[in-house]
Amino acid sequence: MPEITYLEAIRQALWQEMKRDERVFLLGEDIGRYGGAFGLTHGMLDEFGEERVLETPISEATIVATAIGAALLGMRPVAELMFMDFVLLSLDQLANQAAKMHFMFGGRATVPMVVRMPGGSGSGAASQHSQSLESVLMQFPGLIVINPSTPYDAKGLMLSAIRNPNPVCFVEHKVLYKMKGEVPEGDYTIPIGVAEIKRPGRDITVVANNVMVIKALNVAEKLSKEGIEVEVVDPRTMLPLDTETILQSVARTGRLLVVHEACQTGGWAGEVIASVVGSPIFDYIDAPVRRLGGKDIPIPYNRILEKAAVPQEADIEQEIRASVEGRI
Amino acid sequence: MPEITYLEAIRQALWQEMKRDERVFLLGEDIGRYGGAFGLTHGMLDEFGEERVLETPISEATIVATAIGAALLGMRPVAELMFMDFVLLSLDQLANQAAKMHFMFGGRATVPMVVRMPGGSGSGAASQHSQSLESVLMQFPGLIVINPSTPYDAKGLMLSAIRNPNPVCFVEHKVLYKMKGEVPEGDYTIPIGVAEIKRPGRDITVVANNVMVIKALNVAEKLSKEGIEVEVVDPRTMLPLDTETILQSVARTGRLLVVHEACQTGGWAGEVIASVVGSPIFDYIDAPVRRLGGKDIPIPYNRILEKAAVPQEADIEQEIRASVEGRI
Amino acid sequence: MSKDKGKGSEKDIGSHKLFDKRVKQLKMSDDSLIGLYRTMCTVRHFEYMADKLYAAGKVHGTMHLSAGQEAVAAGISLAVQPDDYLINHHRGHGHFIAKGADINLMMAEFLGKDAGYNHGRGGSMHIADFQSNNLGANGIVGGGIPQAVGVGLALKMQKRKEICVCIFGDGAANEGVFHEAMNMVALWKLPVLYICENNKYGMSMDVDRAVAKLPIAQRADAYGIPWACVDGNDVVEVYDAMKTAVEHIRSGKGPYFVEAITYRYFGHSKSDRNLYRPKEEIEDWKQNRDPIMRFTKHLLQSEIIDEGQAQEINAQAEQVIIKAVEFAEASPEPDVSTLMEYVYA
Amino acid sequence: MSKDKGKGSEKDIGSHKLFDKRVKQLKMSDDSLIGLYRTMCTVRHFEYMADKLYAAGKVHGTMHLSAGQEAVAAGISLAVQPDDYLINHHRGHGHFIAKGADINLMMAEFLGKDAGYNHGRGGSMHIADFQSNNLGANGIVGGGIPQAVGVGLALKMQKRKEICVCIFGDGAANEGVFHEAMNMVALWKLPVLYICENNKYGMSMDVDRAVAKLPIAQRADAYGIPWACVDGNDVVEVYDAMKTAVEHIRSGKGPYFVEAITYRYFGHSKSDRNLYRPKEEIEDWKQNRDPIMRFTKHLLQSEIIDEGQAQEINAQAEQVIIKAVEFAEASPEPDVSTLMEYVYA
Ligand SMILES: Cc1ncc(C[n+]2csc(CCOP(=O)(O)OP(=O)(O)O)c2C)c(N)n1
Ligand SMILES: Cc1ncc(C[n+]2csc(CCOP(=O)(O)OP(=O)(O)O)c2C)c(N)n1
Ligand SMILES: [Mg+2]
Ligand SMILES: [Mg+2]
Repeated sequence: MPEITYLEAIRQALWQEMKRDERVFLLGEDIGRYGGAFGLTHGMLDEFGEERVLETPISEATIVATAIGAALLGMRPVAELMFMDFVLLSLDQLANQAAKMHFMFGGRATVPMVVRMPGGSGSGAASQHSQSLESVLMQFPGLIVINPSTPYDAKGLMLSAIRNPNPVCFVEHKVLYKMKGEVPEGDYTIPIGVAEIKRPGRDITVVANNVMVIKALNVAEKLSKEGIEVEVVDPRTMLPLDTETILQSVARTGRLLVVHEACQTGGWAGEVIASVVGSPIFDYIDAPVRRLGGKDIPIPYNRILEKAAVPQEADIEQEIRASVEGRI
Repeated sequence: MPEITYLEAIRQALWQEMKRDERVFLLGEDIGRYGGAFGLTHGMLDEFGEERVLETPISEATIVATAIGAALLGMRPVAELMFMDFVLLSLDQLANQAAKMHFMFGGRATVPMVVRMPGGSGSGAASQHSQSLESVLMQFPGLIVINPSTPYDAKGLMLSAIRNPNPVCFVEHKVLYKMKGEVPEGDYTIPIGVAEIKRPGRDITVVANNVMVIKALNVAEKLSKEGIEVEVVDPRTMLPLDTETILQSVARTGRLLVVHEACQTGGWAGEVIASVVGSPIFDYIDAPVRRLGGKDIPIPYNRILEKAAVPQEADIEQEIRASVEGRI
Repeated sequence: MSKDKGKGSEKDIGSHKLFDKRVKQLKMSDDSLIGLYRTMCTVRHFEYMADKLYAAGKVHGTMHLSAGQEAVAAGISLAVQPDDYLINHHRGHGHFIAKGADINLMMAEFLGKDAGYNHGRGGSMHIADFQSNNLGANGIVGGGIPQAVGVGLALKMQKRKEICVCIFGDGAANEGVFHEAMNMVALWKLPVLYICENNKYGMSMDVDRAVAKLPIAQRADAYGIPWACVDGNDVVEVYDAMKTAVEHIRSGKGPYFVEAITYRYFGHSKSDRNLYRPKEEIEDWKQNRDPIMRFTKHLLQSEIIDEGQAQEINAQAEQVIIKAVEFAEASPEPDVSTLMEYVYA
Repeated sequence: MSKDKGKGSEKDIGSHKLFDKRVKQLKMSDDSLIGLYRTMCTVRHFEYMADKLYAAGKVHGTMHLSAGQEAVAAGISLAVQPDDYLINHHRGHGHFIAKGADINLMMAEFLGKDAGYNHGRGGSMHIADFQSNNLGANGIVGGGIPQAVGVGLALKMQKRKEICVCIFGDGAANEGVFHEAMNMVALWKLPVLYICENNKYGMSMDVDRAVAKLPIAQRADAYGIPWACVDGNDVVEVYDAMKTAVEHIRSGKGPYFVEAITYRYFGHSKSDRNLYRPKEEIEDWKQNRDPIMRFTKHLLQSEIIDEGQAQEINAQAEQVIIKAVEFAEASPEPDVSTLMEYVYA
């Protein structure tokens, strides 16, 4: 299988789906000649033309609203918000409108649209360009929230997202864009709402998303040499969350650590933990369930502080050790 | 002590603080002659004049931004969003701007402002006028999120909110507006970030906010006759959350139920539960910790469905019984 | 059609010569005129019935009634085709009816019943009928304005002849999305007809205190969008403006903006105590500028219908509403077991 | 001052007679002219140094350089008072410098150091100096525009004489808050000077493809706000327009809107590969319309300074920047132990 980057995998999915389905089109800021702030849509303007790679003014609320209107008429818009942080400019359209239309209109409207948004810190872009807001989006039933951690998942989930009849937030992580991985050239989909065990292990379940999956896998690799076997579960879809897979994993390992970059307070780790401890599985738990989120601060500009603001491998390792060694 | 409504208590706080501190002013839609959609600011235009009861066009983002600008210049704006749902139109200003300014600017800017917003269901206003979004706001460090459940708390917390140097989201619940309670006429404050045990009890801790506090108290009253003593903890401030008081309560009772109207998935119950099970207190827990949130759907219009969408007293009672009887 | 009228009754309402002349110029058939009358009567009866139902405690939620504004809805509906798209706002009953909605299903939705257009999930503020390209009302003021960009874009991409009609109030014109959307429909020359129903108040806010420069329609200049501001209580004038607008759009020249000056009789919504406007103002509009009264007078003077016919049509309209209430009241509440439905498609 | 110039170099740059005449009309002293020159040189050196530091791997985050646009920042600064308020945007270095910021503290912030204005928390996109009424830059395009409403409102409430200057780009003018804010400053006659720095692109988006009708400044008409569109590469013309605007505002007549047409030399930010604009266009602006070159020529021709002085001032400006880099590099990183600080006041 060819190795391509996470960024290329997403582009490939968009490209192939635009070839396959002429209802699909892209819209957003600077997605044409510039190829988007991260170059993700590079080359697509030349291939598909201005009609299907539609550059917009800087008007985030109306970008999302335009996708809604077009989706209601049977198109399959894929909108880009240049940074996830800007979703706060369009949240009325996304959460008050798109998410609720199918319901409010008694099942008679469908809004098949995708909104891509790169989140996360690590690029020195400071507080307004580095947030991880997937937990915010998870609070709106009617939305689907996808958050891939690998090139393979990114492509397969993007194809599923575009074909899904609901409004999908497709959350990318900017630090992952350059990560390479094997990706089939052909068409394949990954089911929405299904978590994946990225690495099996008997000692502890680590649930992590996006870049934290990679960090957790690195730590797992390291600890494995000491005989500590970490199971890494990647929800892939944050909403609806596949608690079943998580529960089964925890039932096997008896230990749980949830890791995310989003600020710890109010972050989705709480959701996972509440699901686990509220279930019968809880009886199988051997050690306090733990979470490791980003610090409860805006992301700082300075690179040292920026790193310190979100979980690093050493932090994850420490948490895992504390759990398996029964320390609190 | 005089008995006044929750609505009057908030008005009284605004009124008294405007008398005391001329930097305080109100801004928002229809807050003058109309008195706001719920009549909360009724009479204030006549008392304080148009300059200090400033009616705005329907421009929620700029209402919040106006408060920010004025706060930076030393004013003490109290903005009203007619319904909490509309905060999604102004979340960039609230969460990307106000919440982060003190931090991004290295501690050199302060943004002393209050944004009032009535949330919650129960008035037949359907999906776009009934949300409980406090868990969304809790994910932005830098914000303070207040959510009173009684007239007494509402007044004391409002006075604290206006005097606080940070941006405060003051979340009201529209169903509580008509609730009466004893409220001192004079000046008093309730500390931000401090939970209150609204009713002591030895058998189970129920953490609930706004209207759910009242429902939990009713259930507690009822169960008390059967010898089940429910401790009801009201965080009052959602961010920063007083986990200490919650933990101590749980340590005493050994059981925990968290109740809120916000959609269960992603709601703040997860935060409370994660804090509890991640702490040493966890060793004292006798039964699975439970949560009872709103259904994961937009709020429906029909009154029967609307009621069924959020926890009612019978639901709370059932959860408490299940917990104390050790059922899952 | 002058660019900035909006003075409603200040010109001579009584001149049926002028009326005749315009009707002729516009080639309006008697049938179409009678149709307008029927639509307006139906809307009026719906709104008064809604108010009655509310007073009787039969309506749970909020509602926004359009009595007094019927000429706008009727005038639009005659100028567009049935398959043109409609994006409506919270004060939308009239527009739904004018678009040909099934009154029974509307009334059932209004009462939150399962037979309603939205299975009782939406209520007054969210009625929609996707089968007739009626994309629904919106509880968020201005929320539909930017969505019209997407509808217009899709119509253009799909090379279709339909247009998108998007209705909103004077208050909504101050939301940021108004600006974003105007810019984009103009840039991309989309087939969108924006209609600002200026009833002089956004809730309690007088349009003079909310809009820096009037008429609102002149804002379209900033985007190079052609516009008109018309007497929204004169159904023929509304039709005239809409016809011009629709022809412009349908010929591929891009968007158009029409402001219609009108007035609402009821309070803004159920919480309104009408403290912000003088009783005399309300009475003046009701007595002297009522769109149905004015139109009836013309129809009678021009002998398009006689008194008897007028009364009959009005009575028929009332019957439709009464029947709709019967239908709605007889139909069941949604089953609680369906609570979790319709969240995802 | 004409309403719609914006053609930059197309008029006769060389005419120092015209220059002399305007300088006289505007009563500009030699000192103030030399001050403008010094400011522009300083900004230019800051930006080229920033680029060099970035290339050398010393800058972690993103940055937006304003080389080519110096005349706008300089022209504004001469027209306002030091205690007037500034709300800046992401391409803000020039405006900070022109407002009199301490270059050492700016540079330290740019390099994320603890000695920086924001203790290294903000970086290039968020520099602020509240002590000098410099309310900071913004990473959200258009984010500051509505905040200016609040600053203007507070100034009015506090009955102060200061005004609020709010700067943003051509791209920002398409955000919804632009509309909301224009309407509100106009309604309430607030002391706000809005300045749209139109450098022809919002990132890669040509202003012609993003704005339905040009000049952008004409949008002010929709709110009854007076406006001008000027050659932003002619510092005297910028000053002239700003002076008129500031006088208007300071006399209590409400807001004013100035668009200044200019051009940026560097890419939009670090990720820019300049694929969206022809090299010749960049070269043309650099060779034929450069604001510093044009101004220098006038100063020399009018004998306000001679070659030697010009070079000296320029060299001094460069030294200031070099010293600032030394200062910034010598100052420590913020201590990780302070990570959780500054979240709440
Ligand atoms: C975003 C938003 N802000 C405020 C409201 C509350 N609200 C509902 S209708 C209304 C007035 C709207 O005025 P206008 O657009 O003129 O329409 P009208 O009601 O006069 O028909 C207001 C303020 C809302 N529903 N949505
Ligand atoms: C709300 C928002 N949308 C998009 C961006 C990404 N972005 C940063 S600067 C920029 C272009 C801004 O153009 P303009 O306002 O003309 O300013 P210029 O950069 O040309 O000085 C864009 C799209 C952003 N930072 N914020
Ligand atoms: Mg109105
Ligand atoms: Mg620009």
